[in-house]
Amino acid sequence: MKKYVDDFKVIKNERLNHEYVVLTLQHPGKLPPMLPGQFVEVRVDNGPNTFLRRPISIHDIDEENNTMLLLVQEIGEGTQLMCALKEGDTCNMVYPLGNSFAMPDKPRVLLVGGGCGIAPLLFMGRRLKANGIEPQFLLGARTAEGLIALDAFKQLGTVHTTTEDGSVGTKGFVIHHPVMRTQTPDIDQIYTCGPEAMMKVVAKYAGNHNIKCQVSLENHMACGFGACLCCVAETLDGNKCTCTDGPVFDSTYLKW
Amino acid sequence: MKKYVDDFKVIKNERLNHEYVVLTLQHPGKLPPMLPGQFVEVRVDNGPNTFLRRPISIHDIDEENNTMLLLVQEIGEGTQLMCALKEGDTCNMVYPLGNSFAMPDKPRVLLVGGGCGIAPLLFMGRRLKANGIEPQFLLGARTAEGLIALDAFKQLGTVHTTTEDGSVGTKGFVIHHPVMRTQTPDIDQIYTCGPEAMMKVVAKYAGNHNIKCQVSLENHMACGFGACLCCVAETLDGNKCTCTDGPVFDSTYLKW
Amino acid sequence: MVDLSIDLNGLDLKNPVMTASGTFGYGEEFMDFFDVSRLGGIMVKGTTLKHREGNPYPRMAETPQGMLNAVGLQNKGVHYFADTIYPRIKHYDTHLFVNVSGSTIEEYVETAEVVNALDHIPGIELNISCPNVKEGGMAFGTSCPSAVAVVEAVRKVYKKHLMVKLSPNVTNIAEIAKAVEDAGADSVSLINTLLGMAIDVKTRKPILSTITGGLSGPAVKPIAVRMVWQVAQVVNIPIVGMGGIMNANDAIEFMLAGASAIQVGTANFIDPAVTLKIIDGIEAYCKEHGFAKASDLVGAMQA
Amino acid sequence: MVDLSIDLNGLDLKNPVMTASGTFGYGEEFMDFFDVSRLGGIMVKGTTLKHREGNPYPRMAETPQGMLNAVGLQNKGVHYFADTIYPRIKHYDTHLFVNVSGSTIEEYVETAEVVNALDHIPGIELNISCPNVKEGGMAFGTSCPSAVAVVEAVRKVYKKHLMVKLSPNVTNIAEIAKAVEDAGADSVSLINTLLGMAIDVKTRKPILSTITGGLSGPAVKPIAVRMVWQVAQVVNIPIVGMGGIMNANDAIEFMLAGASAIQVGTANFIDPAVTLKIIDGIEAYCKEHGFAKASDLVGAMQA
Ligand SMILES: Cc1cc2nc3c(=O)[nH]c(=O)nc-3n(C[C@H](O)[C@H](O)[C@H](O)COP(=O)(O)OP(=O)(O)OC[C@H]3O[C@@H](n4cnc5c(N)ncnc54)[C@H](O)[C@@H]3O)c2cc1C
Ligand SMILES: Cc1cc2nc3c(=O)[nH]c(=O)nc-3n(C[C@H](O)[C@H](O)[C@H](O)COP(=O)(O)OP(=O)(O)OC[C@H]3O[C@@H](n4cnc5c(N)ncnc54)[C@H](O)[C@@H]3O)c2cc1C
Ligand SMILES: Cc1cc2nc3c(=O)[nH]c(=O)nc-3n(C[C@H](O)[C@H](O)[C@H](O)COP(=O)(O)O)c2cc1C
Ligand SMILES: Cc1cc2nc3c(=O)[nH]c(=O)nc-3n(C[C@H](O)[C@H](O)[C@H](O)COP(=O)(O)O)c2cc1C
Ligand code: FES
Ligand code: FES
Repeated sequence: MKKYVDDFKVIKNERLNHEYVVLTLQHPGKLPPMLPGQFVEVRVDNGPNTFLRRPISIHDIDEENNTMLLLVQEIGEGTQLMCALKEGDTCNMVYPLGNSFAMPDKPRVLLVGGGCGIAPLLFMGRRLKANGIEPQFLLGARTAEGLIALDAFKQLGTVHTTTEDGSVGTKGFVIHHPVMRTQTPDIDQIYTCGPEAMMKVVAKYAGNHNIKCQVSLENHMACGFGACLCCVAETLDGNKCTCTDGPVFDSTYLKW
Repeated sequence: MKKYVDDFKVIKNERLNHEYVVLTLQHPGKLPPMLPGQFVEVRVDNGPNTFLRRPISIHDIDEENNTMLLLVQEIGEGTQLMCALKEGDTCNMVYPLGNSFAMPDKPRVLLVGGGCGIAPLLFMGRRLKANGIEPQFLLGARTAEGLIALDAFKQLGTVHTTTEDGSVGTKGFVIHHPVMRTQTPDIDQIYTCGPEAMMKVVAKYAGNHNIKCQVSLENHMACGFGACLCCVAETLDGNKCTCTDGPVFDSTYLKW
Repeated sequence: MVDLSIDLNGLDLKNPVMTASGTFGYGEEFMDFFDVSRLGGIMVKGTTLKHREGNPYPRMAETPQGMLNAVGLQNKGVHYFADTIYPRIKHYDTHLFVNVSGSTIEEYVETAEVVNALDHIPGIELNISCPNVKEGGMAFGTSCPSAVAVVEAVRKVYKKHLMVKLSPNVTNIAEIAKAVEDAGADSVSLINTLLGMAIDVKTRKPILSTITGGLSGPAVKPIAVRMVWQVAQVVNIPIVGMGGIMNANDAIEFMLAGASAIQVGTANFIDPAVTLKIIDGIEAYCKEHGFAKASDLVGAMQA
Repeated sequence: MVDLSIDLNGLDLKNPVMTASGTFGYGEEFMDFFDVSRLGGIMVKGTTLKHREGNPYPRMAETPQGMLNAVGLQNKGVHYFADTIYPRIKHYDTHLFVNVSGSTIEEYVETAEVVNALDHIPGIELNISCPNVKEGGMAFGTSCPSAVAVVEAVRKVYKKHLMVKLSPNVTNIAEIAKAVEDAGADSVSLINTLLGMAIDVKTRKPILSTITGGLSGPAVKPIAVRMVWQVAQVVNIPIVGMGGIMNANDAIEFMLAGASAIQVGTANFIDPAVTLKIIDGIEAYCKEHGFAKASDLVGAMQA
């Protein structure tokens, strides 16, 4: 898939809560093809401590308006600068990067996300729906405030939630939700993205029940397009770049 | 004179032309005493190439409103960032720094400036006027567009101008202006700030005519308050810091 | 028209801009961004005799205007390169160099021999300065006798352009450059990364799996320029300068200090087409400052 | 309450934060900004036996997240210090150290002797690593025999705390640290500046009058942390770490790597009260992470 470097224009910055922002970025021309699970590398120039680009998943695509959505969580200087982007600002990106979630063979699909890991699941959900598959989403957070963008997800399928404090949805972690506790789950395929600890228990559950499971890793990256070899994950075939061979891997392929 | 580090608020950014801006900065409380010829060290944070503060002369002071004026010429990344400051932005400064122009013993005073070197002359002119001395200003530039802030100067005294292309005032450099070409000049004291080449000819003229002459240097500085010893000028007493022993020196004291 | 070509001790580069080993893959990763044939040269990834898995993740830390890496020469070995990668890239219309590394002199020699047989590779860059491997690597590059030993051994079997990449982690880089010249190098390239380290104060653990790693990027530029200048005072072979070059002005700084050509490393990660901009920028500078040939910039600093 | 005090081989610092030589004048320049008695220690400006004019202007160049300086030990000589400056500053309620430099061993010894007689100066920092002087300076600090020679000679006449400041411009800093410990140093401080250079591409001239200068600031931090960690593996005397410390997290990084105390240099130019913020930040970190004593941070990195 051909990669580009382009200046996008910020046409909207919607703050969801104290840590999350959704940026709507417009391409100067026609958006090239992109797949769910792919990501972009955002240039954040104006900070003394932000030297490298920042990898961010493609949250959603609006092909008609040539816009891309990014869901950004403020965790350090780079993401803070991104969240401070204003309408009319320019945002330089290398895109689209990485492989993508593979479309499922069978229709019963669960997408499990936590934290900013929910970002690529929206785009994937939209493509699933376009392919006639109505997915279930299982989204976890610490508190009710952490459950974001629910309305967008609800348009694409059933949304289950968990919170650690029980303020909304099932109390506990995603793995405690009933949808993942049945002995004979009605799921053929899981896609998951979020904290590594979460993905590991989800992958284990999938393995125990012979469910296919694709995980999306968020390894630290220097380049994002296979030039530096900094982002490797250990796989059955040795070290593989999460930016080119991933970020999406079959959970059984990873040495977890 | 006690030095401070404070956040000032930008209350006005007036662009004079493509390279000059006048910033009006407001102190959060009461402005401490400051003298003409002194300067501030401005922190410019948001650039990967601007590590150190930037020294800028005090252009003017409004004690009533607790505001300070800076006249900034865009020459590199630091001054560009300063010129891009917007109303409401914060500007951190160490101030007031350096010595100051000494008040004259005699009343016939000429202030000679070029480029951003005119900045401290306005403040000096104001103090002279407050002390009952109406100074003459001689301001030089390459073209008419480079002659800035003339109205402000005109409120304080007679303003002579030169331009290299002759578009306004006398054609040539400041030294070619009639006020500096008489064999018996009616001047007791010159204050000058601008390009070193200009100050050197002015100082030479002053020397030839036994006129006292104070020059204000713009040496590169790392700290601005005597801690690094990077900003030295060669004087009759050896290397002296332009940030503490200067920026104002008697021209005869410098090894020029 | 500005003549951008550079004579690198007999090797004719179309312009002074090369890419640095380990930061440009095999060039293929950049084909979407620009035509890599426009480059003066491409230094392919660090290559060893045998397959190497490299170091465990994490391999990267961001630092003020720089980065630390601890990749550790991950590559599939020189035979895989010759059999599988070389056929794919040999048609590039630019000079391809292989960056050769080893744990022992024998490994360096054997690897160089394999590359010697590849028609479209006019030169190697002998990496005696990698800080990210336990054996060999930097150890060879930090003393004159060991540097000389490996260069002499490789020189015997390697018949084409032999560039030797020097380590900045030394007391006297000029001394080592001179020794390497006397041992038969056709050019020297510098600097490799500086040994550095970063600790995550939240976890109180080193950020890199290997604790220390190699520092690159603009942070090291003043050190790299100084070393190029020092080496230029003592050697007669061409110098290929690198370390923190982000734009044409940086590249010109290295050339003024004495580099005949330059390599761009870390900057490729931030702007994948940066090398093109640097080529164009050097041309523009020459025009503006009245240099008919880019080679006139080499060592043109007025001290 | 967090105990911030540090035992520097018998010298009791009220906290680990000192100022670096040549970046804090004699402390007086900072009195308007904060009470310097709050510091763990003050390292006064580089002092030599005789008056030195230092190097010609320009002495400074800004670099990516760093600066080059070529001050060249401008000072009025140790006798002027003892007679004129010392009486003005000796009342500071903090440890005052004199940074001692020389062109010959005899000069080092004579200067140290003068300082030895000053009651309120509990220690000196022997600067065998200044890259900005033609004779002596760094030359002493880049080989073990010369470093040992000057330390042994000074040790004979200097009876108080003898800190030795190491040069980062060496192949193996740990080796030199060990040699200096064996020669009688009470502590080592590192790093001094890295030799660097910058060229103005507009004028094609070096920016510094001396062509090369010393690099400091955040750019060098990863190198400095690595060196502190390497030295910590081999010496038993305390280490005073520095190089690019801008905030409390940076300071803590050095302590985790093995530094008992730290010095802040270039950061003082950008925020004259930064050292106070660092002291407070270390205290806050200790509270947040459950350290009763700041000294528990020393070498606490989990490798
Ligand atoms: C393929 C991929 C897709 C991603 N998608 C998104 C997304 O859609 N939305 C989003 O908000 N974030 C996403 N991330 C994570 C995002 O890249 C990091 O949060 C960001 O780079 C942090 O930059 P910073 O300057 O804000 O923080 P820094 O100051 O760089 O770091 C702050 C802290 O976070 C840690 N950290 C930094 N980067 C990462 C990382 N990649 N993983 C874990 N910890 C890290 C650092 O070690 C440090 O402790 C993605 C990462 C990858 C690799
Ligand atoms: C005491 C003093 C008072 C000053 N007053 C003013 C003022 O009132 N208004 C104003 O606009 N400027 C003033 N200056 C100059 C101002 O400090 C510099 O223009 C500024 O620091 C440049 O920063 P920069 O990041 O924009 O440029 P940089 O990117 O740092 O430099 C761009 C180019 O300008 C050169 N340069 C940088 N600083 C100086 C300098 N101090 N002198 C000469 N050349 C320099 C550099 O070598 C480089 O070639 C003053 C300087 C001093 C020392
Ligand atoms: C991720 C990474 C991998 C590298 N791998 C190699 C390598 O395999 N062989 C080598 O000689 N140098 C390697 N280097 C060093 C670079 O080639 C170059 O010498 C150094 O990064 C300085 O240049 P820069 O600042 O432009 O990056 C690597 C550098 C980086 C950042
Ligand atoms: C302007 C300047 C002057 C310096 N003068 C001295 C000196 O006289 N003696 C000395 O040992 N170190 C001197 N140094 C080095 C510092 O003490 C310190 O080792 C170095 O700057 C690294 O720390 P930093 O990055 O926090 O500045 C000087 C540094 C600077 C920037
Ligand atoms: S981030 Fe550079 S190869 Fe993956
Ligand atoms: S600028 Fe630091 S002493 Fe003058």
